[in-house]
Amino acid sequence: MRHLPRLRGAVSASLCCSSPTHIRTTAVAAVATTSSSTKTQSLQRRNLSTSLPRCDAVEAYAPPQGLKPPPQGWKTAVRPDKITDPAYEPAQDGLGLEEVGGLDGWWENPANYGTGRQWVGYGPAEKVIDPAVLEVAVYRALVEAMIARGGVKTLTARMFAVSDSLLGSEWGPETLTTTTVQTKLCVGSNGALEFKSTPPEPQLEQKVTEEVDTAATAKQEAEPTEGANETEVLEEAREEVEVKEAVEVQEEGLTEGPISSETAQALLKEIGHEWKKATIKDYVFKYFVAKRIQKLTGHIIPDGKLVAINTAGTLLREVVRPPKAKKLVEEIENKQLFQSLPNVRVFPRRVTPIDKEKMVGRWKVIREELERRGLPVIGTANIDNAIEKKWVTGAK
Amino acid sequence: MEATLSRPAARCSCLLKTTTPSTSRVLLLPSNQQQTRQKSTRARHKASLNIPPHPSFLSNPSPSSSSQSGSTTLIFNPPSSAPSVFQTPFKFLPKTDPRRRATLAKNLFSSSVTTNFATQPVDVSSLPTIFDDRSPATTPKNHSLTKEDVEEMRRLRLADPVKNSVLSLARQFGCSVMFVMMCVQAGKEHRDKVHVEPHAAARERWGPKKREAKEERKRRMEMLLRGEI
Amino acid sequence: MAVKALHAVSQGRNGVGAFILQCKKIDLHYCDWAGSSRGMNGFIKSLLPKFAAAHPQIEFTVSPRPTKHPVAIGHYINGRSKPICVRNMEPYEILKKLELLRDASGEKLKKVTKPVRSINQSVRGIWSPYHGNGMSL
Amino acid sequence: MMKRLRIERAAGQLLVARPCGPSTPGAALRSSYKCTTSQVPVRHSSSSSAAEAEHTPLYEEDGTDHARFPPLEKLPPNTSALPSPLPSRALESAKLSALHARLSLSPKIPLQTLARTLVDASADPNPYFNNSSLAFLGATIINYHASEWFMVHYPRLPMEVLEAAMTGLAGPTPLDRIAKAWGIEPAAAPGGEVDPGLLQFSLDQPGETVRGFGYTRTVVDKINKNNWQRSVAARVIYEDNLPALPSTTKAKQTTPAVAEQEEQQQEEQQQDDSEVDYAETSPAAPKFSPTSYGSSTTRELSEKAHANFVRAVVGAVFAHCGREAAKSFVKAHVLSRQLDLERLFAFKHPTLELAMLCAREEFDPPVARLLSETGRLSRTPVFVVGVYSGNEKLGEGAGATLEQARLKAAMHALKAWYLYSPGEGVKVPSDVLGQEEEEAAAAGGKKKGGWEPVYIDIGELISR
Repeated sequence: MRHLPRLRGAVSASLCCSSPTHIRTTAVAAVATTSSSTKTQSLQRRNLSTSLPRCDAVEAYAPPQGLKPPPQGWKTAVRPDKITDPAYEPAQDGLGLEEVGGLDGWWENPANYGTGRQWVGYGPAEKVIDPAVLEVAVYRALVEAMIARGGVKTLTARMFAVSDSLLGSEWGPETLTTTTVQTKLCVGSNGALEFKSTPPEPQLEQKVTEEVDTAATAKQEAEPTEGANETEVLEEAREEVEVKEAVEVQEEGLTEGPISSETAQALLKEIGHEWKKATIKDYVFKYFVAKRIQKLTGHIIPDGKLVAINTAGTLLREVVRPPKAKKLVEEIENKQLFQSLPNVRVFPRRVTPIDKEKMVGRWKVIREELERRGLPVIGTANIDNAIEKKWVTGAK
Repeated sequence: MEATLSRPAARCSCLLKTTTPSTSRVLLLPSNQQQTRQKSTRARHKASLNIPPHPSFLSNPSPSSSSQSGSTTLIFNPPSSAPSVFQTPFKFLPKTDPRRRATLAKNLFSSSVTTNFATQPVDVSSLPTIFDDRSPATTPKNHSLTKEDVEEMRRLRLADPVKNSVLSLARQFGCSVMFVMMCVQAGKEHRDKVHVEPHAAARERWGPKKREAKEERKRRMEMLLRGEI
Repeated sequence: MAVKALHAVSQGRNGVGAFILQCKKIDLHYCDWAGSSRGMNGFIKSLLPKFAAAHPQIEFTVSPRPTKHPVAIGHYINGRSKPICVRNMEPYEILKKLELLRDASGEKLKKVTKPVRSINQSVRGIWSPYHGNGMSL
Repeated sequence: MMKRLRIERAAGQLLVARPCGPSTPGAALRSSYKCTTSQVPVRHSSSSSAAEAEHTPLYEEDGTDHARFPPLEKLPPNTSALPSPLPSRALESAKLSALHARLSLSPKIPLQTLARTLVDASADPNPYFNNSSLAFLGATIINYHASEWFMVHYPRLPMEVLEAAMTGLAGPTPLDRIAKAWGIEPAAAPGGEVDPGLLQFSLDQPGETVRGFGYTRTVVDKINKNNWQRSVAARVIYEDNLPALPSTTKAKQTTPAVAEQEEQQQEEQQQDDSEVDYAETSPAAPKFSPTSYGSSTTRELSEKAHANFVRAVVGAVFAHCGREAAKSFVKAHVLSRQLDLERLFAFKHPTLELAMLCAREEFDPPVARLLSETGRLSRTPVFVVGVYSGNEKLGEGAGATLEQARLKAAMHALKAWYLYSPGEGVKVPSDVLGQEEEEAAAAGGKKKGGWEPVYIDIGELISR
């Protein structure tokens, strides 16, 4: 019994972005009536279920920002015999006529969907592959996690307070990376990770605080104000502009992508290799680092592997791993399987009949002859398969 | 014979040739008269097929060696096949060939030879020769013919080619037919009259069968000379 | 000239003088997507390098054939080819099939009743009824 | 038939690439191909592959959709306008590498050279890129080894039969079959984009074949002009020494000097002109057309190209690995084939010839004797006749008539004479060639058994 309203609710929810308002209200009404008819049962279920009842969810649904309904209304043209304009001349055929209105291309236009349509991932869409950049990212994540854990007492509270915003931000300006990375980490007496100079530089403290603050404010600004869909058209337009700006701000943050490979390599020389031996045991710390790494590089470390990771070196190895090849050819290429075998030839794609003809040198002859006869070199030039049959039978 | 005819394939072939009275009679034989191999006859057949090995394998070694048990002997059992051309006769071996120098050769090629199917060596001269009057081996030889003799021979031949045939000239001068043919040549008219015209006239009379047979014979001779048959 | 010559062409005997492996090329086709190619893909990754290194006289081509079952095709010197579909096979099964392709001569399969054939003349020649020391029964 | 080899010089001459790089990019190209675009792939001969041309990132345009099917091989534009593949592509061809391994060639022979042996003169007329020079060298070596083998093992073979045996063992037809047994596939049409592991020859033009180097005897022109008849021996000396060369056109022919007395002169001459002479084959060769595909002409061209490839491989083995390797290669692939010499004889008057032979050799005159017979009066008689000289049987034959049997016996005796062989273990001259050098090097070492003079026959019977 529960499936029916859920289904209908889901359908209406998926349709709501495109359906006009009055239809939605009727749908909600229908759902309401349905649910009211089975009220006792739904109440019983309510006690068991932790989720809101379906009708409430549907009523609470708000369309995403900037969502536009498709153009409404049908206009009927005046009948030709009722036209009074003497200059009107009826068309003989539809060739020269202009098409007016309609929904052509409306659904495909992304501007009609607002920000709700745009999916923003947690990490970057494309994974960072460059090993040097990855190493810098891991190091930076470790430093940030150390700071967050309480390496600097004053920062801790703030860090955790705005941890969401920190996690939400990515690389930030390059100076931030540089200053973060210049904080030296070393292996402590018990093998754990430690700051080399116990109180890190006040510069860093200041810098990180600033960055965290700006990230937090940017996040707050970006959050959309409530009740946008209830305002009037003019306000809607204004808010749209705002939303776009906010998106742009976010996108600017996104475009502040990873540092270049050269910079990363220069930074790596400063970092050294000592920190890789340090052990990481704390689960919370590891989790923080993993999330930060995902945000910075797009590499997801699964929980199962995260449990097994005990040192910074293994963490680095887990992240700096060439991506799995999607095709067999790529894997062969990566592993250089047949590099030393001259009698093996690996083709990157299907060997077509034309390729086979080219290998034996016949293709140039075929092409020449086809061109001489005025026939298409590839394809059929929209000529039916059985054109000869047509010639023979005389069929049209 | 009957046993072979009782085979199914033989019976089929008999069916094909039913016009022949003898074979049709075979067909009329009642089935109980046809020989079939039974358990009772098996022993007989087996006994007749049980052939002892060739005597050469059983030949006793020489008495002196027989006293020593376990001594090896050489079994000479020449192949029952035509000799190969790659077995060079003793005479054709050059002087330097080591095979010629082997003493074995002397014993093998004495005046008496072992021929096919002969248990005892026979004298070569006792074998019948195939006479060929053109062969210089059988014709009397006169190697002392002078230039004048040859001139005389030519004159005679040109004068009367019918009377002075090649054979008669050879007898007259005591030389071989071959030599006469090498020395003298009859006129073209004579050749045409004696050799070409009568043969051509005879060929005209040949029927298709004879012509075919003659052509076949000619072809066979060519094949023979090419070593194909 | 007394003797005229006839013309004949020498006959080759593979293995006398030089041996040429009859399998000259093996094509391996796979699909990146389909599950029936899983064994083939594993074979190409794990076993083929060693097999190809052991047989430098065979030309191997590896090419994808999307949405088709994996196939190993042997091409032979006599111009014939022998395709074997290796769908759902394990890598070692495919290795067995490749060894079969390698060992095949490319001829059509036929029953071999006399495994030794020779164009050499027999040492004792062809039996003739007119020769040899016959024996009376 | 046995021509003295002076290959040490010839090999260097044949394999030498041009001493410096190609002067202009177009110089290496066939002149008939008009490449209008400036992006012309530069060809270097195989020895200078290090100085490889920089490939432009553009690929060759071939009328296909490169967005959907990117080219499998990144070829520079206008590659197909080249007459033959670039030598650098030889390293990438799996076919070529497999062929190299299949023939058990030494690693000293580079793949570029093997690729060059696969380019026939008809596909690429440039002698720096085709196999004509290697094929000439290989033909010389093959013919040398085949003829020395026949002459030592069958010293009495008549000239005609020897020539037929040579043709049957080392002529174009057997070499074509050898190439096919090696698994050589021909390219449909030669060009720069073709896999270098395919045999490339053109059916459009016959191409040129190297027939000789340097000196030409003046008497040859006279012979050709007057159309004098020549014996086989004269043909060997005055014409080409390759009885098996496929070209039979009676166009201008240059011939090598082989006579011993001419050697000094020849050496002087060869120092002067190191340029290769080419025999022009008749320009009126039929133009290839689709209808003529599979005709006798195309088959002949194919056979010639295949044979030249085998010769070129032998030449390449000689050039890179030396005399002994080339000899064992020829022995393994050419001389190991079976040829029934017995079937090469056709007689005219065997009895007469045998009588003359016996007279010449001072044997007793041959007598035909009946050895056994069966069914004389039946439809299928058999007579076994032996030919005797004195007490010794020279030959034996069985026939349906006495005459037939006698002829067969005489033929048998003659074949037994002509096919005399001193045995399998006899040494050929090239066997001791290396030994002598070794002994000379290790002077004072124990002698390993040097050259024993082989049997030389006084010659065949000449009758009318």
